[in-house]
Amino acid sequence: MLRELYEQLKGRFPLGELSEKRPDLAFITLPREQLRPVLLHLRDQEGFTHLVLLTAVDWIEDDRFQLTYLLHDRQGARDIGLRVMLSRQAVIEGAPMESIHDLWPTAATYQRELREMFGIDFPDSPGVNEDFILEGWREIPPYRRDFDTLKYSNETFAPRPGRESQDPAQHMKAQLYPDGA
Amino acid sequence: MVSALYILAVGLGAAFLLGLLRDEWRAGAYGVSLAALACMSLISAGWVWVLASGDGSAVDITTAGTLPPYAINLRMGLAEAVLTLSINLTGLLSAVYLRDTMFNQGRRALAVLLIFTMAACGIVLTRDLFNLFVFFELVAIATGGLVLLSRDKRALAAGFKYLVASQVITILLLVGIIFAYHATGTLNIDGMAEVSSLVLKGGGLAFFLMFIAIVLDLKPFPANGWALDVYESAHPAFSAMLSAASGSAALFAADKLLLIGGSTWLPLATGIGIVGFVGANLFALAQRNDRRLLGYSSVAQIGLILAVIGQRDLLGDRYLFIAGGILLAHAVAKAGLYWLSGLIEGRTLTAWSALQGHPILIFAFASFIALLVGLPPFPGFYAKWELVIALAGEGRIALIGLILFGALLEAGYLFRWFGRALKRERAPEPVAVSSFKRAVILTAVAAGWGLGLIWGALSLNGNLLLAVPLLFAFGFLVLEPLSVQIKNSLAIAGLVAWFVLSLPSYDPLQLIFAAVMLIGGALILLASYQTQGRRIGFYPSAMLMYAGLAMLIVAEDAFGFFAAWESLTIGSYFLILRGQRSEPHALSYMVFSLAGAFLILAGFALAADGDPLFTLAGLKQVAAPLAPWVFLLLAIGFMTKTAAVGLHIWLPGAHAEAETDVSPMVSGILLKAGLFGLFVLFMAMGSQQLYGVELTHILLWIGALSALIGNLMAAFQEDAKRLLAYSSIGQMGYALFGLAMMNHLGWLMALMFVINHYIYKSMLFLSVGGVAKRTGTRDMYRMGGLITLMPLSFIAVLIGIIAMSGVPPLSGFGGRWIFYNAILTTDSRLPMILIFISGPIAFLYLFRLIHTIFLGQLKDEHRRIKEAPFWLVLPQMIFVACLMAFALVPGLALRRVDAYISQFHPEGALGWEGLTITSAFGYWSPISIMIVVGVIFASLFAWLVFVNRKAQKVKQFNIVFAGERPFRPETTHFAWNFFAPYRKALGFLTEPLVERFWAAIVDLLHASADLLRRLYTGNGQTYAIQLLAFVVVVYLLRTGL
Amino acid sequence: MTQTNEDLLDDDLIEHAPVKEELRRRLVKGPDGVEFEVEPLRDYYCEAPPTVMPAAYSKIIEGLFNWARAESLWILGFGTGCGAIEMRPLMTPRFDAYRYGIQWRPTPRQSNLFVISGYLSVKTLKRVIRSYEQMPNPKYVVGLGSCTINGGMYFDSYNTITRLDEYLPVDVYITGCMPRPEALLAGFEELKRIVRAGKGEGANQYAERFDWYKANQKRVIHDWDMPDYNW
Amino acid sequence: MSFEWIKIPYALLTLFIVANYGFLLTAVMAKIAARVGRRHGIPVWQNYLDLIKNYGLRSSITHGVMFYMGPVFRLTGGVGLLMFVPTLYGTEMFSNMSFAGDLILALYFVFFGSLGMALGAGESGHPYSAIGVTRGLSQVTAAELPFALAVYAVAVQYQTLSVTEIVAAQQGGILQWTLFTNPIAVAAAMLSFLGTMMRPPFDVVLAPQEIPIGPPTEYHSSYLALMQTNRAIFPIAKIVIYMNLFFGGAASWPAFFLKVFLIYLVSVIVGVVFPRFRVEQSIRWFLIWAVPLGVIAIMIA
Repeated sequence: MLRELYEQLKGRFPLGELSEKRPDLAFITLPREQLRPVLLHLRDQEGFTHLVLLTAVDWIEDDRFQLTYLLHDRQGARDIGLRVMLSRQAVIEGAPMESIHDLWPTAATYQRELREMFGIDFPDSPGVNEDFILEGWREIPPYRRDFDTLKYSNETFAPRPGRESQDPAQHMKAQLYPDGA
Repeated sequence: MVSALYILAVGLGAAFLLGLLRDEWRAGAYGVSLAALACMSLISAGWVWVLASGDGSAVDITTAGTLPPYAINLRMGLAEAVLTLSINLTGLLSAVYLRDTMFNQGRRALAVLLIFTMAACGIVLTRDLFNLFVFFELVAIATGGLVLLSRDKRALAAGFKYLVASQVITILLLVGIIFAYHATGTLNIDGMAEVSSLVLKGGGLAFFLMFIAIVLDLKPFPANGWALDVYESAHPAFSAMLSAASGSAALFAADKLLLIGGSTWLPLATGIGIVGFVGANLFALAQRNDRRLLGYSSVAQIGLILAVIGQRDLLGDRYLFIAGGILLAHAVAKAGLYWLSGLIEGRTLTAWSALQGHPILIFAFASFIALLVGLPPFPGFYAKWELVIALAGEGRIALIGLILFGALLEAGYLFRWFGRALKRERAPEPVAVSSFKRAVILTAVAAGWGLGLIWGALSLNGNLLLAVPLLFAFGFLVLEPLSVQIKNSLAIAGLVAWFVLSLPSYDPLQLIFAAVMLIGGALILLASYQTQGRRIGFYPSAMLMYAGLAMLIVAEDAFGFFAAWESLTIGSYFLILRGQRSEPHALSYMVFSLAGAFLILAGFALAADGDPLFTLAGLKQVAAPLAPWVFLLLAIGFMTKTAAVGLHIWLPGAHAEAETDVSPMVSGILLKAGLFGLFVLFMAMGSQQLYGVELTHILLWIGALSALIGNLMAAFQEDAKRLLAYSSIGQMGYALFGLAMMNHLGWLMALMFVINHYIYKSMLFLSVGGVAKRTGTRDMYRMGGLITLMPLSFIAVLIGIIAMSGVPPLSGFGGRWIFYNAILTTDSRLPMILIFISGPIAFLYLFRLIHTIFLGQLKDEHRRIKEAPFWLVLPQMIFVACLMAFALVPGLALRRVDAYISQFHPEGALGWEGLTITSAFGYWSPISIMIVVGVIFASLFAWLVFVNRKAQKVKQFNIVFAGERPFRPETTHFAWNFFAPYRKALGFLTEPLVERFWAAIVDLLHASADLLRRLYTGNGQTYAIQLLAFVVVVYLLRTGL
Repeated sequence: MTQTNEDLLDDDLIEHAPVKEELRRRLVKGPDGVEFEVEPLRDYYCEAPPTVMPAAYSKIIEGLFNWARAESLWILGFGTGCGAIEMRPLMTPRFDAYRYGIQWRPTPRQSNLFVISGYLSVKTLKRVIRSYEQMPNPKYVVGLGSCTINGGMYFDSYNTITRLDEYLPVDVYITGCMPRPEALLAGFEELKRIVRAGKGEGANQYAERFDWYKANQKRVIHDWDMPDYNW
Repeated sequence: MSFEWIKIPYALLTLFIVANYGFLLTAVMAKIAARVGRRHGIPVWQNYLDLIKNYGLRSSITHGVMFYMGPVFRLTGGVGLLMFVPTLYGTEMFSNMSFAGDLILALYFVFFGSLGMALGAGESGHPYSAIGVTRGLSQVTAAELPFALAVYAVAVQYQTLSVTEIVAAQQGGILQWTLFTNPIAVAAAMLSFLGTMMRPPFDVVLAPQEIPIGPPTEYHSSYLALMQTNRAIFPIAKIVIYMNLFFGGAASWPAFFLKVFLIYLVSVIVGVVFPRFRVEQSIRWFLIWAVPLGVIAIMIA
């Protein structure tokens, strides 16, 4: 079902690969400059009227940020995710990303979050520079994988001595089967 | 005595002499003309003096040495003398005014002016028909010449149209004279009158032609487009002459002619006149050009006088007094206004705003308008009073209605004009500086006031200008150059002195009203000390209002009452107009008040049955079929002042936009005049029934509705002063309700409201005014948190709202207690429910008032505000003291009134034994309540302060805010749309239905005026056809009748 | 005890958290046309520091008061984390905390018990501190769940505090993730014992060590945008 | 009727009895409401504990003079109302300060406390206080109306405004009560009673979920203690009026306790069954259901 759509889209737009997760859920990787036309097409022609979420993944190993735009088609009961890869280095150096708040106003909130948590800038998005969840944050954005939260927590939050952390599976095994059966 | 013939001779001679002079000798020519005009005026003045003092009698002057009918004869009687004097003076003053123009135009123009004046005098003097025709021709030709004096290019066209029209007129006149001569064989008017049956034979075509010619010369509505063009485009000085001099002359001619026609032709004159009066005034509503507006007004006034001439038969020996009063007032005012318009560059009504900053010219403007409208103390007022009374005596109700309606229209556009001139942004062009012209205008003002004095003396009802309160008020006109402090002290002293002097003569009811109005007025005037400079115009207006109030209370006859009513209306109008944005509100106040006043006039006239000296006590004797109508007219008239619902739309704006110390005057005091009127009315007439409906029952409903709507509207206001204003409507509704209950306690409650409302509303207006002064806004949501900065104002408002809400222990509760006791004996229970509803609604707006101003969050820009000025706070504190005193011992004020009311309603008096006041149903002990509440309050307060002695004083943002902190005071102060849920539930009741109703009426009038005035195309041929059509229509109507 | 240098703290503030626009000094023009300066932090907020409030003069009265305080625990209705869900059953017929004199109040002014229900993010901590400071003395804090004790499962979060008593004086901790309503009731009973014994002096402790607490708070809350004590 | 000094200790005694009864009664009512929800509810002495606790709070703040005045106004309103109405019929001892005024005094004095309270709440500067007040005032305009009409009907019925005389007229058997002689007026008044007791469905003024408890948001410690005291006294003072007007008054303390309890119970029972109205809904409700009853009552009176 979604493959058909993919083929159809591919006829119009240069797209990347398709990754089907379920019959009604698939992800398409596509070049950044194709994002807006494809979104528009999906929204206006294919019935994907709902922006479910906009999120990012930090592929630190590949030096990439992956932006995922997840759309939902209510009539067809199907979801499609668009993946856009950004150069991580460029983003850190301040390269901007195009905002889609004019297509879905809710996108502004997601973009504000991404700006705060990953440092991906959407300069046109309204209120993107305001504090979203963090207030007075001074470090690098906390969702970047090069940010060490444990270290940060230990330095900042005065951990109570004597706390032990265990792997839950191991711990429960030891608790339930003390004799090691 | 110099023969009247010399008036004509001098004019003619001087005109000839001018022809002999050299062109260059302009000063000389001008001097000769002035001398001639002065000489003519002196001769007339001499005759006036002789005839008025009673030393001589009317004189017939025969020319050619033979008696009429063999020669032309002239007559100089009192009327002729006065009219020629007025004509000659107009000529003389216009000549002075025209000095520069005349110097340019030279001797020929002067000669034409002289001829014009002479001919107009001739029309007045001659008793010969053909001679009359000749003078008319002379006037017409001179007019045509004079019109050309204007620099206006349209003047040429206008002059031509005028000549066309006057040719038609003269032909009609000439044919008529020929027929008449043929029928009677004489040209002498008196001779013809003796044989009038001959003229009137055969449908009276001969007389009709003569009559219609004269009427046409009066520029009757609607066949007068040509004349309006002349008024609009001619030089203003000439328009003055045309309106004042030639209009007067032609009217007198019509009067003379009607001697021939006899009483059968009088209704026609009345008809044409009244149609002209109403129609021209209606058309004038849509005018934007000042001179054209004055032209319409002239047409209207002349129409009115023609109507009066038509009523000559029933006016008897007061005919000259009435017609003359209106005519002279019109002449002086119109000439003055035209002269005044010459000083002003622009031709729109708003261009008169150039007058701002010239108090003397504004005074002149105001005087002329008052003269025109017929307000006291000018002749038109006396004349209108006697006219309406006489008409009512004969049962000519429709005519009264039309006259009053027309007068209201006229007042409407004149005061609208005045308001614009005073309040609109000042026009850029300055007022022309010419001492000559100003002197002429001031002469006219003096003449107007002089006429007022004379007519007062001639009036049957006593001279208003000699009444001490009015004299005192007008005295402030002279004192204007003094500083505010001196004038204010004088005003206060005057009010107090008048109260003290009149004290012995007041009965308890009058005493209460006098105390509220005079002593109360003096108290409010304390607040006026805070203004600086000279405050020009304030004191004459304020004192005029107080004078009216003072006279109203003690008035015993209807005339005195009505005169006082109009005086206080005018005074308060000028007071209200002083506010910054009050122009439209002052106008609607004036229109409503005048409409009310006219209803009162009509009511009195109906009741008086032709007796101009009718006393108020006489209202008791009015008999059945008439009595309810009189009652209705008077009640509606008085209710315009108390702003009962339906008639209330003027109040909120007027009270809110007035100056700080004026608002309490017009709210706390002025509204009580209406209540006083209702008291007088109810005491005299009791309850009346119309078509089986108890009228007081309707008033009950109106009172209850006013209480409800007033309170409800108040709750939704954002403007503090508007809130108070609407609350006044509600409070007056309570009072009206009390009065209309027609029982002892109801009346007592109304009185209680008189006192209470005066105290707390004055106090609230002063404190809110002080706050508005300090904060620079009246919007409550822009204020907030002022309690620590303006503590005294806060205390005043606090006490005020507790008192007004009716919560014990303050005095408002007394009113409610009496109210409850009063309604227990009445059967009208349904309207009472409305009162019950409106009671708690008062809490809404009262809380809003104090909360949004003084409590809540203080704004950035108000952090350095100081307490209101001392002179604003002082009266407030006095009011607080009064309120407490009145709360403790209401008996001081009410006990005697209680006894007094027993005359009218013996049942239900209160008992005043000891500290407790008892009624038939319950009891009430103000002092005990105060003590009990006070003791509880004080001990609890002491306890709380003791246990909380270590409390930390925090600042305005130290509030719990759901873990957040407030952002800015503006976003934290809850004030805008304060009662949103209430609006959701009951907002439909606040639809401005009444406003829409009145707006629709005004729109209708304007639209019809706008549509109909297209009749005047500006085309000379059309005008000629209209003229002929008018003649034919009148003829058909006449023969058809 | 307090290692934090007052001056250093202020410098930190200035460097990292520019004063919010609405709190900046501003020039305003009064209605009379005179311009003057408004300093919001000074003009709109009370700057007085908290003081230690002594007990009642007489021991008997203080005893009476303590008994009343213990039997009349008014909880501020502020659920800071997921633990708030465990508070709701307390109002139901099954647990009915009202019979122990416990009730919920919607305003800190009328509450004397603050239940920190579960994890506490830095952002919430700011609001918690403000609300706590607005409660009248004496006031009690109950830490609910492991998160308030040592961070619990959020021990390594960049945004969740690991130890409540660094920032507020805590009277009772209730362990568990989540503690059941019964545990809460047991915790409240424990708190009552403490209060009745006159040991519920957290508020005074807070006032005494105010500088220390404030320094700790400001170490994690970088944009403290109020006067130090929120009355 | 006039003042004697002995009235002061008598009045204080009345006040003492009523205040204590009020504390217990409100607790019992809370318990009853809890029992409807199958809870145990608060102990009956809980009100005393809360009161002592509030006096025992050590710190307090003040927003200004009116902030002090608010609770004082409030409690003065409650105590004053109690004082102005005779508590027990036929005893000089418990007729209080009723010599100062009649029924009308009581009727208007009802507002004294709430208005004063509104002012105090206003000075705290808290927007929720003002919102609460606007809701309360808006609701009161419609809710008090049927009562006012009923009072009028009763006053006309007995041709007096004196509470004592109205009670006297109802003596001699239960059928003499206004409840039976003028049932429509009583019905109107009782609907109004529901609206003024600050219980569901008419408690949006306090609305704990939307605006933290409305006007008293900023009040705490001894301020709150004063208001709690009023909360015990004021409803009883109001119920005394209802009892005297419609239910034959009370000649002895046991009868007083019983009648007050039962009348109070009406609002509680209604309260536990119905959810909350918004302000404009309750205004409409009163105008549609209660006011017409009142109108009928005065038309047939």
